[in-house]
Amino acid sequence: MPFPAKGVTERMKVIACYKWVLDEADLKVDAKSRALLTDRAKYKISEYDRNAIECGVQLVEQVGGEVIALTAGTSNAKNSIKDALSRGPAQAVLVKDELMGQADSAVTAKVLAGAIRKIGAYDIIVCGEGSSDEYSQQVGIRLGQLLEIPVISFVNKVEMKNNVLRAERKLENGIEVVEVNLPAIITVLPDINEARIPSLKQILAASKKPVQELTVADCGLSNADLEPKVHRLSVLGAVMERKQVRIEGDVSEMVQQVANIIKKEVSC
Amino acid sequence: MSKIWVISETQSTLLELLAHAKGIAQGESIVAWSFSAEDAQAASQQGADLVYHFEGLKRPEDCTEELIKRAKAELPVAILCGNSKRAKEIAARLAAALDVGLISEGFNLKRNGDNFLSDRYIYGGLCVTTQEVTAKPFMAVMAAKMAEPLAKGTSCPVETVSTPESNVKFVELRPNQAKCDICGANVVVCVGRGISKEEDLELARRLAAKLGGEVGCTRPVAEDLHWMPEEAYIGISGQTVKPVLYIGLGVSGQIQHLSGIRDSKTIIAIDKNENAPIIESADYALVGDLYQIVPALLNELGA
Amino acid sequence: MSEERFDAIVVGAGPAGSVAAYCMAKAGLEVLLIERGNTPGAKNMTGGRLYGHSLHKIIPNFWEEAPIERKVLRETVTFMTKESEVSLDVKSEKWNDAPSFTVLRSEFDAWLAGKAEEAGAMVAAGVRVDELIKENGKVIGVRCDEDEMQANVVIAADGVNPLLAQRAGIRSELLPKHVATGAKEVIELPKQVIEDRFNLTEDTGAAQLFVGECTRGLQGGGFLYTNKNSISLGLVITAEEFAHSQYSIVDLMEEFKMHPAIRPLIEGGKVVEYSGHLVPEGGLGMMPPLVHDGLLIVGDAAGLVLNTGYMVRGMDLAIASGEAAAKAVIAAKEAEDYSKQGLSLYQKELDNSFVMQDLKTYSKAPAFMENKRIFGLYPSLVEDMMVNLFKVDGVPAKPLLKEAVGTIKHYGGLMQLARDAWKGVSSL
Amino acid sequence: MKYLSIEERLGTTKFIVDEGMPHIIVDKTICATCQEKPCLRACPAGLYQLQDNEIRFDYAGCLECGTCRVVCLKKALKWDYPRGTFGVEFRYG
Repeated sequence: MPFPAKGVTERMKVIACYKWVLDEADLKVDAKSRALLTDRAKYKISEYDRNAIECGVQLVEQVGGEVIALTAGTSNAKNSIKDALSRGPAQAVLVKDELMGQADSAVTAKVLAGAIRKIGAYDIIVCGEGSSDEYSQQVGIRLGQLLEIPVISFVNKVEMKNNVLRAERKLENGIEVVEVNLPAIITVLPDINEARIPSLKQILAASKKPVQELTVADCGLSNADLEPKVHRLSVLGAVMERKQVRIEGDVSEMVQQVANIIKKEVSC
Repeated sequence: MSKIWVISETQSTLLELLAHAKGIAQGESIVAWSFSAEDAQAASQQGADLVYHFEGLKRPEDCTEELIKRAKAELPVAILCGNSKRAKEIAARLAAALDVGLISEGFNLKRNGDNFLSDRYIYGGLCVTTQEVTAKPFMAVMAAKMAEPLAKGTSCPVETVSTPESNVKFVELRPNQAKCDICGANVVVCVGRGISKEEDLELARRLAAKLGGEVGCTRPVAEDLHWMPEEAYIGISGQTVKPVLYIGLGVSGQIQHLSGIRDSKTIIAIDKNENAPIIESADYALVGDLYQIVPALLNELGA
Repeated sequence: MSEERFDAIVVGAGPAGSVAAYCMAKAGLEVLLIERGNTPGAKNMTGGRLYGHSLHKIIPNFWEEAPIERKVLRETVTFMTKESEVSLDVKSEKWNDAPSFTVLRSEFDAWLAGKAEEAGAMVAAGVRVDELIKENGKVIGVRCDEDEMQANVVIAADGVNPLLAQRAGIRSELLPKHVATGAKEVIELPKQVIEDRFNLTEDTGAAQLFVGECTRGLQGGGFLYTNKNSISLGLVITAEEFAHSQYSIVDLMEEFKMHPAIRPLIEGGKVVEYSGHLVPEGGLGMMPPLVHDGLLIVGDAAGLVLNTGYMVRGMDLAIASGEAAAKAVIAAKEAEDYSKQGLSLYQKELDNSFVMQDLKTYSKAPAFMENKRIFGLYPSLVEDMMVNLFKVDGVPAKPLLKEAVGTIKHYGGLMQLARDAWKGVSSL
Repeated sequence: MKYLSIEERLGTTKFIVDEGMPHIIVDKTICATCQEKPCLRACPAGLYQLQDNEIRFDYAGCLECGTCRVVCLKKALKWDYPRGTFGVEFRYG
């Protein structure tokens, strides 16, 4: 994959948003208290956001330009920069504020919108359709509304055709094909691409790329704006109340009992 | 007279939303926004006090700016949306414009006074969180199949609304071929790694056919072994099913799979490993060799 | 395309690799440390004990900042039979001046690699090194997928599976008798319960090795190390044994947990991780040439592990080898000679240090370990002698010596025991 | 302390499976010539199993220890570490 394609006249500017999340594979739940245990849990770039970064990088590889990786989080999000930059973006912008720790989707979208206004001109914004921790499936869409640009959500194929962005959306009843003029925002599904694994050279190059840190104030927001609209009262391990009946006996006895249960549930 | 809105472009969820709205209404009138004449008709008889029907829209999402305008004017108490991708986009744009929270895939909706409470799953189904919203309007995308449509009554007025095209140009819609038949299935027979050869899927097919159900599978069976299509695998990144009866054949029951069958009414698990996680998550568990149990079960059921 | 050229590329961010990178970076060299795990430590597992002396030399009092678990002040060696355990159990404060610590590698290795990064080394994680690049016999760099990166010297710290050396034709495949397969469980238990059950004062730890029934007489042993709020418990079995035994390590591991000697110690615990690893055991017999043109081999990749039966040491040797390799590279840079000759300081440093001297001292241990009686017969002999020693059943007692000789006859006789004992004493 | 099946034990460990890219491949024909099959007993993850007298191997739960490569009498394995970022990830170690 040549990287990035040179020689295209106008340089497209793509902003790829990502979130630094707790790796859900590291999370455990205490069986008795159902409390969420996060010790030893590591952070990672949210899965679908890797597809968003990859999508931005592939777009600029086709038509020339550069990708800016953008994230908002607590100081912990600083650890995400090297990984994000090793996936192809030319620079990174981090909005850092401890209050982002309990931000909800409404706050995150406002902060990102503020950061993008500060970044200035752009052509395309790419977001994941949902984060792997909350999966509230709305930050990218909210962002487009706040920036008053066209929104194309749940995209699994995108291409630039003489200055018009053409996208395919994978919906429940089929594939909807749409076109928009730029600037525009898309939220992408995980099957839009396979995020390439950062190579050694990309990892080494990442540490040399520019990183800009913004405060919430730089984004034109006050601490009051960071007050979440949705208040989280509790987080507990999800438990399935099931009968947990163990069918005993030899094969024919077990089959006898389970056949009756099935017949009770389903007429067959 | 304050209102509760419901919005969905699929009739089944629209009717469920009306039931949810009825559940939390305290004197508010219920307004339904629909996108086809049939949906408008159904909604008008099953819980709505007033139905708007968008006309001539190429894409349901094109209604959003109109909805924003009206919502800012009327400031409904609550806005409940369906959980299709189109409805999720409308809901998120509306919430952003009104600068309010939006609970996604919510269930166990409760109201006390003007505060609303709802549960939802996070961390890929590992946890459930209870969230509260105090600002108005309360907005939520409701999880599907969590309420029964209300009984038919006298129909209420239906008004048509037209709205200009949006800045997103519709090109075409290609209806999809691989329909997700296990999503709506009443009975799901699911195969896991406990099945050793591809031909043994026949056992699951015969059982499913006998019970009028469909055959699903776990991620490895579709992604690694490729014995079944991608649309057939059940789990967080696959399909979610809500059958009356789920029967797991050789399914160990990893958390990612369990979160896709969580809402099944009855779960039966047949697995040789008594320590498999699914055994604890099943209503009825048979520990043994499925290659003996299933054939015996088939002829017990006369299949 | 190699616009960048490093003084040294270190492959593998385990103790050996990270220490080599740390020492070279501290001396101002341009160092690249490549780790295939997503973070240093993510791919590393160990029984669980680090003898601190060699790291103390490099980072004085490292235990004050490093994420160690407990300082070991209780050593136990236990002979296990089906129904008994006979232990040599030593508790002492005297080990304070030569401390050893239980560690969990995921955190510890991340800290150690972090020190290398702090000192100026570039760390690239999540990258698998596929092969060494050679140019007329000299190693000039490494290839990772499509990327080639050059350096004056490559330090192979890629662990017990020496794929880089094998692919470069430097060494052949490991022999089953030279390595042992380990299985391990980390079992979570409250801090207080651990300190109560092992009779430990705050933050001190216990280390216990088991011989006999735990491996059903196969060559190998069990280990138990106490961490802050978990227990590292596992088995190590020489790989060769699996060719003709009917036991599997998967079953032996759980049966070991069910043995009366173990079960009460871990009762109520929760298994939070299961891991497996290969441990070099061949000593000098398995070591490849460690110095080549443009290449040094350190740590497990060099087979630098010492197993004397009552003690297993890997990390302290690995750390010392990392330091020695760094010194050699620094010297080579000064002399601008990265040939085998230019890097020869590495072997000299090892020879003059405890690393090679200990390996030579215990060089006969691997052979001694192949004596099956150690794992099958003698645990039962010790059991019989000890049980009889403390048994009172009204039968007129025989004098101790007569009693002991009688028992020994039953277990192959005095001559065989004396020969085995002499071989053991002389090889340890 | 309950006797844990190997599936349960591996269930406590974190694996990032490289879909469709096995890092260990068994050459079935060479493998068939081996009687002892030490891999069945040596692999700490129990990934080598006998199914109608043929080895069935699944790389998804591999602990990457290397034992199989060493003990395989017929050298029937193509063995490598998984690609970067994939495979087992120890949280304790």
